[in-house]
Amino acid sequence: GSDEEGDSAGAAGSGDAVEIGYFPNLDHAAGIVGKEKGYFEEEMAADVDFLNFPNGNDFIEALDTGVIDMGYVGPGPAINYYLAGGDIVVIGAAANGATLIVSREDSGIETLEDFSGKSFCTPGNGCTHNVQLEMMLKDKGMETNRLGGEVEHQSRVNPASMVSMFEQGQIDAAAAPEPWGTLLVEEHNANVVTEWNDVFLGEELASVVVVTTNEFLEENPEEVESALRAHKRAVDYTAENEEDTLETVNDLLYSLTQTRLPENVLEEAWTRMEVTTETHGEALQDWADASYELEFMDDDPDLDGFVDTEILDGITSE
Amino acid sequence: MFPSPLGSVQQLYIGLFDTGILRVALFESLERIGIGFLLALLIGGLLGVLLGVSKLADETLGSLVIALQSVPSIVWLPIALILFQGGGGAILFVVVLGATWPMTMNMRMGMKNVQPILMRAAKTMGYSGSELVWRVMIPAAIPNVLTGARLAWAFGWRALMAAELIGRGGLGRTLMDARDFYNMDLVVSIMIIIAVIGLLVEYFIFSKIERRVLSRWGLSTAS
Amino acid sequence: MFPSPLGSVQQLYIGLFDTGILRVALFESLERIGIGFLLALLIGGLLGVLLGVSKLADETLGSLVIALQSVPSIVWLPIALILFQGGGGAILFVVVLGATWPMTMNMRMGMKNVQPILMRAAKTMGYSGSELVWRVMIPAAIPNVLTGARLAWAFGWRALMAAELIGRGGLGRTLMDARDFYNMDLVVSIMIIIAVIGLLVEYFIFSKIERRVLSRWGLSTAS
Amino acid sequence: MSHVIIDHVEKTFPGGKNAQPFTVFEDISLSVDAGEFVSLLGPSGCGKSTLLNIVAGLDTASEGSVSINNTQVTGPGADRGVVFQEAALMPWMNVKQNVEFALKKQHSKKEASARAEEYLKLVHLSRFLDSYPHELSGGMKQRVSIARALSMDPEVLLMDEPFGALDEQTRMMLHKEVQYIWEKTNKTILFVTHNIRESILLSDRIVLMGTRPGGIRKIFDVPLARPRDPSSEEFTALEHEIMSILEKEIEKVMREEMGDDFRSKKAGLLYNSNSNMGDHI
Amino acid sequence: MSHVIIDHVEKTFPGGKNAQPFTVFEDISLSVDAGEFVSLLGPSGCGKSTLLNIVAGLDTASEGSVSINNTQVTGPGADRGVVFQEAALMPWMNVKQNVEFALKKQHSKKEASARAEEYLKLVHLSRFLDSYPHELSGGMKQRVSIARALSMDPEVLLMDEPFGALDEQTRMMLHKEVQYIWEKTNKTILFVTHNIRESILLSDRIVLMGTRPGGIRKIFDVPLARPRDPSSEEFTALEHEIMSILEKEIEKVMREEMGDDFRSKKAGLLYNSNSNMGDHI
Ligand SMILES: Nc1ncnc2c1ncn2[C@@H]1O[C@H](COP(=O)(O)OP(=O)(O)OP(=O)(O)O)[C@@H](O)[C@H]1O
Ligand SMILES: Nc1ncnc2c1ncn2[C@@H]1O[C@H](COP(=O)(O)OP(=O)(O)OP(=O)(O)O)[C@@H](O)[C@H]1O
Ligand SMILES: [Mg+2]
Ligand SMILES: [Mg+2]
Repeated sequence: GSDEEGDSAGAAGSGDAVEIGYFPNLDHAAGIVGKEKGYFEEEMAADVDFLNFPNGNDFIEALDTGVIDMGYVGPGPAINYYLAGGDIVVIGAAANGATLIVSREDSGIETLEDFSGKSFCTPGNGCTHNVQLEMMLKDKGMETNRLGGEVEHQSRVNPASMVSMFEQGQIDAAAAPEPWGTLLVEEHNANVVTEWNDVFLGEELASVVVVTTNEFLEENPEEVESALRAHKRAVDYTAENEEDTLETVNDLLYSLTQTRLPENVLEEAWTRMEVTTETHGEALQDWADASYELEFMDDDPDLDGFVDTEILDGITSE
Repeated sequence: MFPSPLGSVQQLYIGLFDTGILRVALFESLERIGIGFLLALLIGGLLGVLLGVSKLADETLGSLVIALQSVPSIVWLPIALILFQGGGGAILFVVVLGATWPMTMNMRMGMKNVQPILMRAAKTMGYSGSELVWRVMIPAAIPNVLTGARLAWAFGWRALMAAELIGRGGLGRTLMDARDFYNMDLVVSIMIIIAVIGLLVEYFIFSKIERRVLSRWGLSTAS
Repeated sequence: MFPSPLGSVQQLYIGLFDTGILRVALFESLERIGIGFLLALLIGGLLGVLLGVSKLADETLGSLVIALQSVPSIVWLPIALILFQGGGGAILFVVVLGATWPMTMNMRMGMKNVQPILMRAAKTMGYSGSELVWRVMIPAAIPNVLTGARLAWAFGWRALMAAELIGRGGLGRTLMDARDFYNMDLVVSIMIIIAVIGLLVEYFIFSKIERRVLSRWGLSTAS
Repeated sequence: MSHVIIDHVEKTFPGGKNAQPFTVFEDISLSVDAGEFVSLLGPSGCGKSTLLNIVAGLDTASEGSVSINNTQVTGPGADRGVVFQEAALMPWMNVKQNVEFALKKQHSKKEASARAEEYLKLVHLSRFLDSYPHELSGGMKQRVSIARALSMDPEVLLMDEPFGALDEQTRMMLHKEVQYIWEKTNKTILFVTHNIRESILLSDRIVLMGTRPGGIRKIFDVPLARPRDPSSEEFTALEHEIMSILEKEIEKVMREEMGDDFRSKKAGLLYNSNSNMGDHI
Repeated sequence: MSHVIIDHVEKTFPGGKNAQPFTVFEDISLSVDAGEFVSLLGPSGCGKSTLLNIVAGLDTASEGSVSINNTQVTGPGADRGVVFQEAALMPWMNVKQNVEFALKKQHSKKEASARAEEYLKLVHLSRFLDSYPHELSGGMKQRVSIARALSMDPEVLLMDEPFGALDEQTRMMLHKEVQYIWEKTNKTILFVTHNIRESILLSDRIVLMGTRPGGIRKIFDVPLARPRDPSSEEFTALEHEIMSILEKEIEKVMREEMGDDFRSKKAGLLYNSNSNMGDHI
């Protein structure tokens, strides 16, 4: 929120600044680059503050309570929030792809057909990657134990924990976001079962979208436009400067966690996603329909009004 | 995104009697909290006795316990998963870690709070060592133990909700899923369940025992 | 992927003296836990007195507190965010919710545990009402209060770690980031920090006070 | 002018689930004049402490009422100082603080300190001002509690076996002290004791209580001039009279307790009422 | 054959940060024969309870040692039954359970129950078997604690003012009971009392303790045949002798306490040693 929630922003300690949320992760490279290179400050009239979040849920909560005004988030939480009646609008994309289906070295899973009787994990229950994998399994005539099927699914496995679960042989496969899928492959000899672009909705489905609230959009259209300009600059930069982008992301990770992801993992993971401003609204709808089909949702999802890329389209066509 | 009272009750009804997801989750959680609570009482009780009785244990083991107990359940979870190979034991482990501490500390203080004259009297009757602990110190500590048990119960639930994140069912899992899908009504209906169970246990167990203990100890007229 | 002791110490050093992220986070967390702990002592103390003294309050407010306290911090967080408009107050709110309960319950039992004869004696000296509470019941409850404070401290930390997820810095957030990026050495180094602070507080505050209290109360020779 | 009026007081403890209600005494009426010194005597468990507690406002009577200065007693107050049967000292306060605690409501800090020291000197505890209750002997605790009640200077003093744990010399010294204070300040004193001589030595009237059923058996006037001489004939005569009634009371209890055993060989050996029983103490 | 040997015992409490160490008594030596009844007399705070606790093994002597049957005392044990100055009952046990608790180590459940009832009958508490300590009067609590110690039937009985809170009739009854038990079972008894007559009536020897510095002042043999007659001449003579020494002890304390005040007007009024002081009680 901005105007009538002005003092809430004040409580957050930054006066009338626009608060932008993002995750410290590879597919948020556009946001990270935009922040680190100062594009947002340059483009926007108001002060900008950045808040990073560990997961989509916390991001949405922050958006819901006016802690942040806009930012980068996965499409799953955004869609769920929208369908639950939340005030959110997708004003652009930041990255597409970035889902990899991998299996443990000696799990005996080489192809999707081998999943029967095996187990897999996903970061969330009904999250982007979960729906993607389950949809593919459904095509092969398999269901998870959630629906009484033969594939065991364990959700809420935080990507980092997947590593130890693979090591201990607790789980056979994973629908992992990048760069974790690649990490499992490169460092722990996991098999790639389905490459990112062969996954359900693969290249089309956004991995990160830029969102704001309708309220903020209506009250601050100029700020949103400026922010999207900065976003566009950042996306363009990443496309042209892969090496520097990866280093910027890794630096940020280091500054938060004192750890760096192996460079080969980052480089490899970078090829499994597409940093772009191109928003495939129909892919989002297809994903939501799949989610409904898989009974993650109770009602037939209608994403009308969820995506509004008018401003960004205007900027890209300039 | 604010939950509505009516919606919450509706979700409660659906979850319990229609889809049954709350019913199933409730039973899973109840089993875990039940076992975890009893384990916490047992372990916390024993540990508390040890810390209360032995100065050496208090200064070594006690410090260790103090050091470890500020660590939140979400941090224990990955460790528990590694230790227990992801089994149900991991959840129990986290619940016990959350619930044991208040029991330990209250039992410990109960031990230290025993009127010295009672200990002396029992010693002259030939009681010593574990019998002294069992027959004098623990009974004398009952009022403290009650508080410890109450806290163990509450913090056991808290830890359980965090532990059930690992996705092996239970109310905690349902709670998180409800949060993920922004079904705030369902979140509230789970809170209602937890609260109602808390009240039932309070009325039918804790407060009954407390009333009996306080009146027998001659403390009920204190105020 | 198991953390190594050496690596943890290294991470600790880097975090404190090189990148400084642990130092910054530590100070943020310390401020929050400090304020939250004091608030919890105050609120929990007052609430405990109220519940211990008034049967009516115990049966109404007490039930409410019981019902609410099993609810985990992660569920409180969104509510706190709404209540406090996402401000730093939200974190404090969650910390206080976690830490208040043990203080409340121990203060409450301390009130109920006062030897009736001491209350009677004070009443004949003209003490009544709040003075009785302040001059007799609370001093008599000190051993219980100590346990309450210890538990409040530990559970305050636990709640803080959960609350700091909302992305306003602090050790909790660093902990989660470290976990998410599988820097287990850093996770352990944060646990070390929490543990060391716990031990320092234990040695320089709690155990000092306890030793003095127990010896003055004539309880130190109990075992 | 009657100062303390105990009017048809009965005390029944409700009893728990499986216990029956227990009536300690019924229909106790007694009026104590201002400045009067009245002793309560009676077998253990007859309700002396209970009656004192009701007058103190710490217990409520099941029936009847107590009034002081024509005001009905509804609760405790600093107008009635109580020496409890147990010492009832606050364990977290040292000796001096315990006495000061009773004075703080009426006196300035400095006055309270001086007064506390004065009265602790009176009970020979000047050397133990800084000691905590658990560091005191039984008699010393009792003396602190006596000093505390006396220092409060209340209109009515309720003393429950205040000298029970004291050696005879200290006891005699305190007899004099209490008498001195009583005469000088004209206090109304209700005094529970087991010691018949003590009661005759000190009081204007002696109330003899009995048990099963509990109540007042007889009230004796003590018409002897002060200071009283325990070896005088009137003194001894009164002593014997009280003793003989008390004896009957206790024999009744014994008979109930022992049932048929009462006349058995062992009981006979133990409970023969030999002639000098009355003089033992 | 000496049963209890107290050998050059000294007790010093260490004292806290600002308190100095406090020596209660030094160099106490006393040997008590098997089957002997010895009383300890002395002013309040002179260390009677402390000495008893050392013999019981509950306190440790700072110097010297205590042995029983030629075995050095290192801790408490069921061979020595203790009646504490306070009743020391477990609040969560009812009267009968409290006594049974002391018997469980030596007796079967059934025996313990029967024995508990027997001894509680002895102290007239048959009606209160199910009562909890907080429902008892002071004297009743003390009687439970006496019944508990007697029922244990220990070789050595250590009794710390066991009859202090009892009325004279109950006290006399228990005198007889204790004497009966003592004679029949040949117990060794160490008995603390404030009552000089009680000590003469019961004991073979009387140990008179003093304070500042604490220690044994004098040991009296009581050569009178039992049952003793308190009105006999020898009895009274002994009583006066003990009284006069005790008087000196307490006067010494008083002088120290009062300092220059001792001869002042008020003190003079209070502490005049009038001729019949010795007979008061
Ligand atoms: N809370 C209670 N519940 C039940 N009975 C009680 C309670 N308090 C006291 N009594 C009973 O009341 C009776 C009188 O007790 P009280 O303390 O007044 O006796 P007392 O005359 O002071 O005896 P003593 O001389 O031994 O101190 C006792 O028989 C006791 O058992
Ligand atoms: N824990 C302690 N610390 C310091 N001094 C103590 C402690 N316990 C007892 N004393 C002191 O030891 C002395 C003797 O105490 P004790 O209880 O043996 O006296 P007593 O002869 O039994 O007196 P009474 O007849 O009043 O019961 C007292 O002066 C007391 O202050
Ligand atoms: Mg009494
Ligand atoms: Mg003593």
